Amino acid sequence: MMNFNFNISELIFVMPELFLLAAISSILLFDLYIKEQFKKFTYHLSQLALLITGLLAFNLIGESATIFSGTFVLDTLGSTFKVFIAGFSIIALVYSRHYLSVHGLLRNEYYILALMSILGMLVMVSGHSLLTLYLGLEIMSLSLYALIATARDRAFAIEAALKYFVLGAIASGLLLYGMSMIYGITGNLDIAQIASFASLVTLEPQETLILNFGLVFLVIGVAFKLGAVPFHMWVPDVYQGSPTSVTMFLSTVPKIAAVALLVRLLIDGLSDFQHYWADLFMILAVLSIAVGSLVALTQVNIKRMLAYSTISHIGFVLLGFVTGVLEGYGSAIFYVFVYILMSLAAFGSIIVLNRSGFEADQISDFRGLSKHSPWFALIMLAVMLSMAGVPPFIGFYSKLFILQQVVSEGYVILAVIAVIFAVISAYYYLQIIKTMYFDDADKEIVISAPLDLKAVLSINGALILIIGLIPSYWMNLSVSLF
Amino acid sequence: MDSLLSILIWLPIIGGSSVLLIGNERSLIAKWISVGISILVFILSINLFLDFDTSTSAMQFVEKTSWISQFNIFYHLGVDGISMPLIILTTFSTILVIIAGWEVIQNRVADYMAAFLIMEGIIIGVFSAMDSMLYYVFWEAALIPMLLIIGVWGGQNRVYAAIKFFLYTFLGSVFMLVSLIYMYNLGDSFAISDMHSLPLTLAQQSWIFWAFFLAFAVKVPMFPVHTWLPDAHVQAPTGGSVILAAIMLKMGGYGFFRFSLPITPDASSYFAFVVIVLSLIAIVYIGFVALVQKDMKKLIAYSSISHMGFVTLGVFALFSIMKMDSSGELLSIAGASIESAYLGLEGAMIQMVSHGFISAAMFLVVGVLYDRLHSREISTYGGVVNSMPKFTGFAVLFAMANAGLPGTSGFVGEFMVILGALQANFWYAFLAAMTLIVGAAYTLWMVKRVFWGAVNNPEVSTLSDINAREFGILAILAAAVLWLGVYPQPVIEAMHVSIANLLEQALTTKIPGIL
Amino acid sequence: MLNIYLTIVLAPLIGSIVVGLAGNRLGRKLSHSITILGVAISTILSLYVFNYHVLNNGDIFNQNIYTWMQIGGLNISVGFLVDKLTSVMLVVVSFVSLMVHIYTIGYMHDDKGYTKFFSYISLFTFAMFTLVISNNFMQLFFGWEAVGLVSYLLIGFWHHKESAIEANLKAFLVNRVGDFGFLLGIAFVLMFFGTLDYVETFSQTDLIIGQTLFGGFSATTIVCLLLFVGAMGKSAQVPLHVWLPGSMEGPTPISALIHAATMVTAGIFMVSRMSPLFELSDVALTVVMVIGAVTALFMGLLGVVQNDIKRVVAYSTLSQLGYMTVALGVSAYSVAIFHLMTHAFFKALLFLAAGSVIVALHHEQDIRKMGGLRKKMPITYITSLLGTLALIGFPGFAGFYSKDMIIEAVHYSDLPFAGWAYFAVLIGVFITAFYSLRLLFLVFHGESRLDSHTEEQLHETGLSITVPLVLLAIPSVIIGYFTIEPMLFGGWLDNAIAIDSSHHALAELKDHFYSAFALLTHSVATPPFWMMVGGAVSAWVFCLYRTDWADQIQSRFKRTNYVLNSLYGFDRLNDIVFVKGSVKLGNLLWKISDMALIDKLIVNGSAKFARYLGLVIKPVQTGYVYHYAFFMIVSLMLILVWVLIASNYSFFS
Amino acid sequence: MEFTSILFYVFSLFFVGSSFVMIVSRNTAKAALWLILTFFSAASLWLLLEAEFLAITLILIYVGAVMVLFMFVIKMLDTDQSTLRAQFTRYLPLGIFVSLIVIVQMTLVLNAGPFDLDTVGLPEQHGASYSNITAIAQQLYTVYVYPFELAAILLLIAIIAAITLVHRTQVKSKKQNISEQINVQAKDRMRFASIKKNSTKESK
Amino acid sequence: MIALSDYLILSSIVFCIGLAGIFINRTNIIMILMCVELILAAVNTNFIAFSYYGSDLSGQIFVFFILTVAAAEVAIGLAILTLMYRNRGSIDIDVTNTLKG
Repeated sequence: MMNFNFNISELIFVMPELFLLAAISSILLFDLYIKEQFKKFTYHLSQLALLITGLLAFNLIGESATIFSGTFVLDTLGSTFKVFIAGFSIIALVYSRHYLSVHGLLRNEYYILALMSILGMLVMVSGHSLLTLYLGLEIMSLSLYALIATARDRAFAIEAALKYFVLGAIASGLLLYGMSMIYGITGNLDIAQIASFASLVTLEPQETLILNFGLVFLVIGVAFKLGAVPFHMWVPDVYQGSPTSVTMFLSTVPKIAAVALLVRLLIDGLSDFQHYWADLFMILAVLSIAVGSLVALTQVNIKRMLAYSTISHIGFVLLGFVTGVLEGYGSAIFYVFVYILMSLAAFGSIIVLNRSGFEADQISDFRGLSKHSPWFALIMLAVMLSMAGVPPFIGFYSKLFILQQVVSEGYVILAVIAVIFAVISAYYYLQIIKTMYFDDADKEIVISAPLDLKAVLSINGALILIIGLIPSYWMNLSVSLF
Repeated sequence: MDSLLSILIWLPIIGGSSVLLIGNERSLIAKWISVGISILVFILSINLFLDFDTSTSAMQFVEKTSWISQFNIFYHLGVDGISMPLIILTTFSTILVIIAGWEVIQNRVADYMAAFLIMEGIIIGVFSAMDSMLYYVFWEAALIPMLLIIGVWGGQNRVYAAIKFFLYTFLGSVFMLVSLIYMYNLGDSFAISDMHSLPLTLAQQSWIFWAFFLAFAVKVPMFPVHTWLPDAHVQAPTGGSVILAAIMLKMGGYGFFRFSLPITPDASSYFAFVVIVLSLIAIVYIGFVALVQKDMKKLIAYSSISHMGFVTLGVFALFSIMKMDSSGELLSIAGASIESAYLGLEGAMIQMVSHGFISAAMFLVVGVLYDRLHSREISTYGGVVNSMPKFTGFAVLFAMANAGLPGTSGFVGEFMVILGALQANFWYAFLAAMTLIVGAAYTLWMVKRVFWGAVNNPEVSTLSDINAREFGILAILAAAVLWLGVYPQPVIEAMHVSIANLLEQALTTKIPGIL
Repeated sequence: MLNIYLTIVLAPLIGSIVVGLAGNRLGRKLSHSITILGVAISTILSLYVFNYHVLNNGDIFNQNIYTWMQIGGLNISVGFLVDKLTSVMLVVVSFVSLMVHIYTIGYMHDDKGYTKFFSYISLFTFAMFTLVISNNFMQLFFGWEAVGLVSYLLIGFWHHKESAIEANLKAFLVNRVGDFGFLLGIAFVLMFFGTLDYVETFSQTDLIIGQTLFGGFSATTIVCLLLFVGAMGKSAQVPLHVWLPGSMEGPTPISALIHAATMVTAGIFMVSRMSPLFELSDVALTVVMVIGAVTALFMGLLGVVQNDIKRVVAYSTLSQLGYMTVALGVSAYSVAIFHLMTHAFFKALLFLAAGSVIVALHHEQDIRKMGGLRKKMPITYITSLLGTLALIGFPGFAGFYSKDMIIEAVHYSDLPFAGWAYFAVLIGVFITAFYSLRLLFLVFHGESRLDSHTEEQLHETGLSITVPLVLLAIPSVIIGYFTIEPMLFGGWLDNAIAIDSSHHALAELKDHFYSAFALLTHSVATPPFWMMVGGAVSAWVFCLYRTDWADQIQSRFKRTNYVLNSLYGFDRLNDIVFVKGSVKLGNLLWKISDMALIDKLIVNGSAKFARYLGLVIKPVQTGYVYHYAFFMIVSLMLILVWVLIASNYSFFS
Repeated sequence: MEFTSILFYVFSLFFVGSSFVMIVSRNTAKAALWLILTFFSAASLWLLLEAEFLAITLILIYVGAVMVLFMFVIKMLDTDQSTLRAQFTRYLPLGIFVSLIVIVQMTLVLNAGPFDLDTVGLPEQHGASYSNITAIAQQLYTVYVYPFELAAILLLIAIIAAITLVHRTQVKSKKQNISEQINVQAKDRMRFASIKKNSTKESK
Repeated sequence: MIALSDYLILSSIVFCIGLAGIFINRTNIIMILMCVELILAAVNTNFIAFSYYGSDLSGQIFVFFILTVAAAEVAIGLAILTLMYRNRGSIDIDVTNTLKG
């Protein structure tokens, strides 16, 4: 039994979560009692809350502590992830507002639920026990299910929510089963304890087997959240069905949380079993890259296409974890950040095309964009090329980093497979470019997006190039997290 | 100027970006700024030639700063005798295409100009990068403006051509990426010079060689990975075709010089025969294919493939000419002199520069016709000389250059390569020399059908002869073609020491004890 | 001296460039003045050079002008080698060229491309000079191709004529076939000698002696044969002769200049220049001789059935080139050059005379529609007659000496097949006489077959035409007599040509030679003379005396006639095998291999395959949530199976 | 055999049996009832494992709240049972196959040793004074205070979500009635208008 | 004596029944949710058994939270189901495949 000693000053380490929770509650109350004309400030308050949360987390970078009897850990990785989660979420919410308002989906619960899910992510990031990880996961997931369903008049969205929910429930059931096995063999829920058990040299083969057995379920749980093949089936449907703002949200920050889950469970906890889960990931990675690339070729809905593209990107992320070295993990983290930056810009570019009564989600909606709005076409061009891994955009460096690690660990064949599919996937990114640049517009494209969206999107797009030109700092940062 | 190369790279890129910002509405300003920048860059690039030290094979105009510390990647630039002519070729061609697009391009003018300027900077980057990852970044980045140029300003089937171009070359180059990474992991450096001295076993070299080969062969393009080229050329606007033929193809040839030979000398030697066979197929087979083309641009595109075959032939014939013994002494195989190895390599280089001029000129010639009648079909024309005598004069000159007539640059490279190749093997030279016949056949047959003869299409008789702008461009090219044909020595002199150094590198085995 | 040589070479070039670029502005008069001035300067200086080198035994001039390329130890330069051979060639070329320039004023009077034409022929003169004055193989090839280029441009000068542009393409391509071999030959020279300089090459012939190629073949033979292939192309030897008759589509002055007097003899010149190499290989010489003999005989035969005035002359050119080649084959290089020179004059004369007729008849070229012109065009007639006599080798005329010497040289040769060659050249004399006189008779004698309109307007052509005719007629008559001795035996060419002692044809000639006059007097006792007379008589019989016999013979020897009329089928063979064959092959390669196999199947096929795979996988995403769940569960099961198997754990132990 | 063992087997039988009957049950409402039985047997098993608090919680929360919610929704949505049960057997073989394989795999693994009686043995029995609830509470409010707070957030989310989603403000959805669409008659959608012949002429 | 493994095997059987239930009742979303509950019950049993045999209470604590989560999950799940019914007039899973491919 764990000794309990709690010091109130330790709460400083939980400040981001605590603050966010407090902010959520306050905003909830604010929203409940405020007059109708002030309700728009909920958005601003939410952004402010995220900003402060991010700053608090930023402030904690460099600190490390394990508190709440080991259920919560604070380390550089966690704090950095939190900063990124907050930061990316801010961007995502900027994009969301326009979409929600032009489609009449704007309800303040949306922000509440988004903040809730972000809270869940923060919890996951800092979870240091199977229990907190699970709870964080569920906080995030349940909020996301609800977030999708907030578009309650849209049959698509509901269908997406339902699919996500049902599959998510099954997946968390499987994850739990794995957790129970891990718990059973190690007798502990605490990640550190699990790690010390797994590193025992006196491990019986049967014990190894059972750990391995539990590990499979954990991997499945993680793979599901990441959307890796063959646990990816929810991804395209949910991406397509959800309101674009939710899709954007869904495709970006939760990936950090999912990676955090992976890191906590498999690297912090079971790094001694690395070669077991790396083998699994290798298969998942190759399948993800292949299936994602191939099926995306056939898509006409851009959200769905991006969903498959996400799957293939996730394959690359997993490749980084396959390597089993810290730089490799760092490369995966870098890839995730890059992917999120690109994904935000991609969905931002879709959202910027939305206007009252017009839902832009087909690839053909981009037709002739370069004529009507050369700037946003240029951004989308950069995003697509970046996703395809064409230098000098940032997407290239993330792929480079991953491939470098993969090759340095001797998996040259994996690298070759990866690059071949990268080329295949370039085709559908080019398809977008083709639509924007080579096709003529059959209808007028009106950009009615507010200035803040345009500005943020521009910065977002510029970052894809600028970080591409000077990626060194971010690479170092990613590796330094481990 | 310490940072001349950086200026050459970034001036056009920044200039292009600002042209982009000027916007398509103010096209005249955009045009003038573009042409100004391109001329300025050309003038600056002349400095490379003037200040070039021909007595050393070391890199010159070197710049080096850390870029991506994670991988020891440096922003490392420099030129030697191999890259310098190509850089000047680039700056030269860019002026031409910008002027060539002056009145012809009506749609998105500023974007068009900007694309070419940005491409210029990127390609100069390719030729001057001394760090392989920097090289790769530029190499791939060059695809982007070209993709847009083909896709936005191209012909009927432009989308297919643009995407095919992109994917094809992309596919080729990703393998190069993998092998670069592989070598980085062996030597912990992306610097090209470090890769040159990286010890590699034959097996490693073979894999790396083929990975590079794929990248470069697609770019060159070599048989059988050439099929993107006709499509790309046919669909690209004139300027695009010019840059594609004049410069982008050279990136592949340059790659052989810079990477394949020095990094994988043993594999290059081991597989030289395969490359030579493919080159010879390109020269002969593609020559016959060019013969039957009905589309002028396609014909010239195929002729480009055929001519670029000389480059690879010249490079790889080396291994049948010379070898190095264990004491580092160069020995000849079958009594050939070391000069013939030089002939091959330098002929290949000259061929690249010359092809840059000639293919540019040929595409411009087709462009002039296309601007008037909007047809590239040979059968549309006939008797063009009647209405466009001046133009025909240029066209015939360039056609002759394309057919390798002495006195034009087209002759020099082919002559040198054939001379060199014969010392490697008679049949190499025999098949390569077939181009004398086949090349003349397809070029002059086209000339005959387009320029000579009676006017069958009434529209042809209404053609107006070239205007001053077109005359100027063609005259500059004609001068270049003739200059290089009559007096190639400056170029040869500039590259000779570098080539000699390369020769030594290429013949120095990386596998100890193999001799 | 260098300045003089430079002036000789560059004067026509400058004229050509000035007129070429600014011809329209300069006007006709100024244009032709400038070019003629250029060539005239060259001519005068050539005579000076001739005087210096040949008559006064000046030193050989050999100097590089500038380095074309310097690669390691290999220097390829542009340079001048002026020796006696060069001097002779310079004179011939410049003189004929000057004549043609002058002639052109009248001939091209009505042509739109007047100034352009002058520019071209001046350019040609320049190119020819570069060729003959070269001191290395590269420059030789340079000039070689340059004359080809101008020939191409000039054959297609009347570019509206489909036949003209067909012919120039054909000429260029056939020449390219020759160049193909030539270039390989040059490459071998470089390989064996490490240099392309003549002097250096010829001074180290021992480097190649004894070398073998392709498992046993003598390297010398191969190199010489390859070089000779070049000569075959340029000098129109069978089977690369097919372009020459077609080249008659060009204006007559260039037929005279390029396709009779100078360019086509470049091959002869080249082989003479390479004599130190050719002398090393009897096999090569034999081939040269046989090919020459074949050309001399069979091409002459074709002249018999031609009805186009220029074509008849063209076939005669082919035949005469064959003679020269035979001479080369038997190592009588100086004889070949001698014949080259005489032939240049009288053949230029014949062509120009033909051109005169053509101009007078408003570009009518069919000899069956002529006749009886001698009264209307006396100067043309007389000069033609003189030219014809020179051609058929009528004793005393230039052609007599040169041709007779060739026949004699063959006679003395020991090479295998020399006897056969002798027979061929002998028959050739008969044939030459026959068709030459047939031409003369049909055009100038007999009844006029002109239409009345032309008949009325017919008159002698202008001064610019007749003056060159006269000026060319003079050497055609006398030059043989005066130059045979110094040229063949007096050392006019001796510092350029090397003859191996085993090839004694020339030596024997020398032994049997007493004087030009003696030769003349003895001629009636030689077979060639009687062959000539026989030919002349038969020509008279068939053309003037009993014209119906010709038809009878034609109808009796249908098959022979067919063979001759179809030009031995060379054109058809070329058309079917090379032209159509290439196109067919090209189409095959393009459509089947390139488009279908590589592009469609492999390239686009793999793209399609990827898409197809995508389409195959896509339906897995059915949209039914339970399928997704199944998928997850089945995957779980499979992963478990895999993990349990991979964990190497024996469950049943 | 000990009494607890007998109880274990009995409850296990109920546990497995009722869950099996639940999944093959053709009626959703009945299935829900079978599920309740399953939970009861599970709770009983948990009692055997001295998890009294959780056993009670299971009954209270699951049976008392969750299953009621299920029943409520089942009845409220009143689903058409016949269509829901269509193609019942289509995936049955696959389901049985997969499940059997997984069972075999799991059994093989779990039987492998570490969880044997020999290895693990029985835990020491707590005395009568031992209170499971106290023990859990002690842990919950000390060591697991953080997760406990998280659980609170979770429930808050559930509340917000459920209200946000289901709370009707106004009906904006357009739902598609398939049966109405299928059963539509031509006469409902088409009207034959009689047009006089001369009307066209007049309009000219 | 009842071994730990007996409990584990028992729960794994129930777990698999849950999985099989998903296959069998594929068209009925409520049934699928109930099958998930079955899975969770199996997991819970696992945890409690481990907790009991390992004399470690944290397993039971975990179960407590699983129950909480499950309750919240069901609430949200059924809310979504209700929305679906409102939108489509049916919760028949066969009509919920507008998103596919």
